[in-house]
Amino acid sequence: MIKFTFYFFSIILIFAAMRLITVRNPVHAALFLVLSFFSSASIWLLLHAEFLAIALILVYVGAVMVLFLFVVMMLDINVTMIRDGFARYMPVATLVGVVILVEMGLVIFSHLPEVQPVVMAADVSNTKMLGQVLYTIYVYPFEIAAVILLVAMVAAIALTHIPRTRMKYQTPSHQVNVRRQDRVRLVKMPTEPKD
Amino acid sequence: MQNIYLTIVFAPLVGAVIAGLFGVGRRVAHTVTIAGVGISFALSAYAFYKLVFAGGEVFNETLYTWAVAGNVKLEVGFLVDSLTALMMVVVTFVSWMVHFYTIGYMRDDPGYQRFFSYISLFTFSMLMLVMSNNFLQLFFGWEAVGLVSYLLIGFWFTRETAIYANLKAFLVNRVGDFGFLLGIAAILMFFDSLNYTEVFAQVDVHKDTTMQIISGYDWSVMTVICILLFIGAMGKSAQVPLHVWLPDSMEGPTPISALIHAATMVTAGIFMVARMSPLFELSEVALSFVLVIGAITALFMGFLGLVQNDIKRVVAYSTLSQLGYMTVALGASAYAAGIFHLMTHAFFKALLFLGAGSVIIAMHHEQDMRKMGGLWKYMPITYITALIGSLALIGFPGFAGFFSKDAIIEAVHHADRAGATFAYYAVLFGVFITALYSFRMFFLVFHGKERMDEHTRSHLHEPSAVVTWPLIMLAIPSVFIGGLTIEALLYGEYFQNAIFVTPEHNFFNPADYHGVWGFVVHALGQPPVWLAGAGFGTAYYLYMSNTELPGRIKDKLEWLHGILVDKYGFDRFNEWFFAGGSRGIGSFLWQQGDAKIIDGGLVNGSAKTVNWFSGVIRHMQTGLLYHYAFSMILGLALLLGIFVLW
Amino acid sequence: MPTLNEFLMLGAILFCLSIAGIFLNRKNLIILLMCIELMLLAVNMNFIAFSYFSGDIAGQVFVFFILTVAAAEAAIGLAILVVLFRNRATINVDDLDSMKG
Amino acid sequence: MTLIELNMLMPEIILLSMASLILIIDAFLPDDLRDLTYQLSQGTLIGVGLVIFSTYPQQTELALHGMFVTDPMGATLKLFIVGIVFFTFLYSRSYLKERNFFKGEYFTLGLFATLGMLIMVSAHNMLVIYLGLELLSLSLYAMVAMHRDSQSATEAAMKYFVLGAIASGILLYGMSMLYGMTGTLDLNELSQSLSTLDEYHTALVFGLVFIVVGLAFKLGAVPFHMWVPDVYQGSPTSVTLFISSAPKLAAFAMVMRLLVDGMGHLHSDWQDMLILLSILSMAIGNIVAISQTNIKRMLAYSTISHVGFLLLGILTADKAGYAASMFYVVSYALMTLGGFGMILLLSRAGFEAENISDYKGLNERNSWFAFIMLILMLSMMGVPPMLGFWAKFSVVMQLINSGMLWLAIVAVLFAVIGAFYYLRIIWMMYFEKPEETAPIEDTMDMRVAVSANGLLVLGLGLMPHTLMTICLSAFSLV
Repeated sequence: MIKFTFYFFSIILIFAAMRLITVRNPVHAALFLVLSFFSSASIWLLLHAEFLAIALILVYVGAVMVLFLFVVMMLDINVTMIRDGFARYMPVATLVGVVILVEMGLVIFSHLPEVQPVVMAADVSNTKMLGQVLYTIYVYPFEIAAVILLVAMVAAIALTHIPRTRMKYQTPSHQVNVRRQDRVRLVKMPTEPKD
Repeated sequence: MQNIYLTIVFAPLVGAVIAGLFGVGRRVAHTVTIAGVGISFALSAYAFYKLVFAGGEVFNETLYTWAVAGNVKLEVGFLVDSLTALMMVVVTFVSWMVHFYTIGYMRDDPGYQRFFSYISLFTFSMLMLVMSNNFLQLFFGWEAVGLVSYLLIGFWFTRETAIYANLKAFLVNRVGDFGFLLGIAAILMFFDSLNYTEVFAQVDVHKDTTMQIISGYDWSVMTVICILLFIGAMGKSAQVPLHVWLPDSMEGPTPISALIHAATMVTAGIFMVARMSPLFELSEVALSFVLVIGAITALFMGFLGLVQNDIKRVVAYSTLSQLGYMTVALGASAYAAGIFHLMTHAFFKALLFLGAGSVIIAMHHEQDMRKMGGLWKYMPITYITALIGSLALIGFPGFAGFFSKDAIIEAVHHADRAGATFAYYAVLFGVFITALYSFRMFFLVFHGKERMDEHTRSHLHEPSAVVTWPLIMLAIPSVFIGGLTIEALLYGEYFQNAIFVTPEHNFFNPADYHGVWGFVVHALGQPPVWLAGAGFGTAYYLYMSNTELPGRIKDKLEWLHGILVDKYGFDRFNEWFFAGGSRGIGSFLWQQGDAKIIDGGLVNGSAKTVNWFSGVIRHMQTGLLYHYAFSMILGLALLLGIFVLW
Repeated sequence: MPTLNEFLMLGAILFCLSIAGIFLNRKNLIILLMCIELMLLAVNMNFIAFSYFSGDIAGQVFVFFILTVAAAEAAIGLAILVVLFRNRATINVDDLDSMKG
Repeated sequence: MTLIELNMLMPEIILLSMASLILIIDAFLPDDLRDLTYQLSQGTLIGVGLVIFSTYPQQTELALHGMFVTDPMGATLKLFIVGIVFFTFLYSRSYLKERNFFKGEYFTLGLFATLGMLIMVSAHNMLVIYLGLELLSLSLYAMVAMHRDSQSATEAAMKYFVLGAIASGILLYGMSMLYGMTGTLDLNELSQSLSTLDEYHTALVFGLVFIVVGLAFKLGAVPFHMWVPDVYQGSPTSVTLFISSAPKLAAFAMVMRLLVDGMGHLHSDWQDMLILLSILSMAIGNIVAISQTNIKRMLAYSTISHVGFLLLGILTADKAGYAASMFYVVSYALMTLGGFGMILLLSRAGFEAENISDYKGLNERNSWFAFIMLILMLSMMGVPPMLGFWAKFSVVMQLINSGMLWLAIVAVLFAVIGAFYYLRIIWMMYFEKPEETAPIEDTMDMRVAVSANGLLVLGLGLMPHTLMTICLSAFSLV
């Protein structure tokens, strides 16, 4: 039964991933990515990684993918031109993908040790376990991750924020205090000769 | 003495720095550099005197330890023995003369100060090279002279395809340097030291050591080292096939040609091999290699000199050919003779170059000999000195070149080493060719019809004293230096401590020497002198009488001309066989061998390959993101394939 | 229960699909960014599988941090994308070739 | 977490606190007081440098559950990183000002990137290495794109970002394999565990390949080098300067931590991979540099070839070789700092001295700068007595010592070919007529810094044992 569930979600996951790289509309691609996140979250549940499965949905589907969709909508890209020459590169891409896959598969299926899963007691909470190590053993990485998020924030603002100075707004006091010679210049022009 | 040696080396550097970096005026620039090199020369002469005549000690000390890597010390130090002292005097003297001469030659050039700075810098590098007591410093000097010369060639270079032209000259020199560097690396590997004395002290240990470069084949270590070092010498001393850069370098200003490409830098290779004589003596194979390369250069570069019309190129090819002679001497274990010829050649070749430069100034920078002629009456000093230079070059009895060249030919004659017979005939016939091209040039330039245009003719005059004075100063040793020094250098004990020759290889036996006159008299009965005479005669016939006579006679005595021609059928044969034949060989070699195969095929070929390759890889850098990603992924797939699955 | 190899193979397939996607996608940078997310998903799959089969929590911790970093990365990537779009009015991968050679 | 552990982390803590503080201060500064941000940043760097110096460790010590390590190598690298970033900021100031681009974010992001580098240098756990790397990379992506109006800068940022993300993905995949095989992220435990797993050698090498690819990307080794030329060319020169210098030291540390500390047991495997990468890098870098016309691009290819040399020392897999590589990477950073510093110096508002032809006749325009550039070029070329010569010399010596003579020969051959394009610049400076005649606008600090940089390269070349001793003692070889 677990095996069936695994294959069921795996097939959905692979299908979603394949569609992700072949669809022409970025909105559809984003939705397929969401689908693949959902199915992997399900597989993670099989692996007793409940916290991460939920986090994946919340963080990825809830935040990151929304950001993606937001940018897709904002940029308003012409969808029709997006797949030119697709068929031409397909064979090469397939070839390279398959070659690496075969290389990886050979190692995975013939050179790895046989292991049986370590079964946890049913009452052990995955979230609790994570929480226990995260703030003790892994406090240093945790701090670094915090800095990374800070940098991401600073960078995103620095890159996309348009400062006020570029906006046009009025300053009434300047308007009131303006003098004639600041605004009007009298120019004396010679008369044009007739020709 | 240490301070004196330091001053000798650094005086030119100080001059170069002042003239080059401080933006001084012209007068200051030439004053400081001339003073610097002058001090250097005076002290070199003093050191030479101390060492040779006053029984001074050989100086061999490390002055500064740069770094210690493992058990190898990288040091700066001087080794001043008789060989070094001789080189120091020659280098500083010629350089000094060239400095004076430059005042006149570069008078109108905007890069005046810079030029002085460079030639002083060059002198410094060359002194570092010859005075070194270790391989590292030798390599430093080696690269430094190469660098300065490379930059100086470009002083006036016309650059349409600058990158490509440079690339070519650059690659040729790199081949040589690469060999040299590998040679030094091999020495370091086997001897674990870079110091000359330490290396030479251990040569016997490695006499029979072998190494495997390609597995299964044993190579004698000494042979590998010597051939690698000699490849370096081939690059610097322009031996076939690494000679192509030297004629091209004639594009530079003439003082540079005289200093670098005639008298000093190109002799670095010869000097190096002589300095390494304890190593070379142990490898018969390497010496044969040296001998054959030298012989090929001596003969075939002479041929090329026959078909050149640019006055400087003739001198350039003559330099190549003479360098071949020196190399032949080295290959015949007659290192002393090689150095002896190096010295005499430095004087008369600098003289010839400066003479050529003087002509070029007078002709308003016209270098084509076909547009000259009859200059002797306009510029007598240049004429006389050029005559002296030419006589010295062809080996006219009594002149400097005579002694050195004759000694080399004799030594080769008596050598019994693979290739010696070939080398002997090559250098012998080379004498004829030398005389032929030297006097071809001489007659075309100074005698015969005045072929220049009227405007140039009306302005012809001897250049100023700063030009003629060095000519005279160089002409004096060109005549006398050979006779004065032959006894000490070849038969005496002068090089006893500096050059090592295995007794059975040694040809110069003091017992065979019966004074200068004895040497001259002996030589008069030998082929070289007569071959030189024949060359002179052929040149005279071809470029003096044959061009003059037919023209005059043809008009008045048409019939007599025919008879004369028939009557002198021998001359016709002579012309056809000797002159025509060698000219034919010359142009054949020039067009087919040199221009097409070596220059076109090998050198341009590799330059083109690098260029082409560069272009191809550039195209792989398409600027497209997915290609970049693809390259990474391909790299990943390859690494996986090679290292995981293989 | 599926074996470890099966989970790893699933990760490998996702990894290769993302690689193929990066190469295949020549018109839209956003899909390229999504492919990168897919690649990280493949890695996460590996880590969680290993973590489960060895009974060690460290792999899950690593995934936790990868998720965090990936979110930050997505934010910066999209920011760069927006700046690029403002400059060029296109996010076509083919147009990004002003520098080459 | 004990107080002693906090003490060991002091440089990072100070840097982080100051960077955050500067971020806040900068947000409230009016534009005409922006110099304060710069001064605070420089002050921070000096302070951090002093702290690193005063807490210089004598032996290896671990902290924070083995995630953080201090050792002489790390401290030395950190000192150089901080010093080089200091110089980078110094060079960048007037460049940024002239382009109306003098923003606080450049300095704060620079400080965060520096923090990332320090974390990488001290990391002793794969997770921490990854996080440090990401902190550095994300800051760098943003810095490249900071010049928002420049088409080439944004293009470069996009390329850098996408390729960098792929590379992290690959690196992570490798880490996941190693984690799976050994069940640990800690480098010490990894190293112990690897020696017991010889029967699964293939699977370990499989993970290793991915790790090496990730490292090679960061260093810019062929065939993972494609980003280097474009990013160097496209970024604002001050950012190029930043990317090309200090992060290479951090990348070197990362290689040392992962390959040597963590996977020393597999050295015969990574040795072969590095040989391949190194030869390709030296070949492609040197050959393609010949046909470049943009000097930033040319220096990018030159960097690629230097990376090839840098790998030579590491792949000998012995301590003397690592010391030689460390010497190389420090020398490289100093030379490249000077090289890009010179480009910054010659550039001015509205004019980037980016083309090689802009260097024509530099000697006539200003012979002192031409002289400094000459030193730098000769050093990159590897001409004695410059620093670059000793760098090349020491790695080649180590190669010969460990019996890889043929590789040493290949290396020398490419060094010799590579000399050509540096000579071309020398040629341009001394033998061509200047095309650009406008006077060089420079500020006093810039002039002094560039001169000091150039003379340092010459001076360290004359006294190489100083730097060499530092590098040797970092591996406790003295």
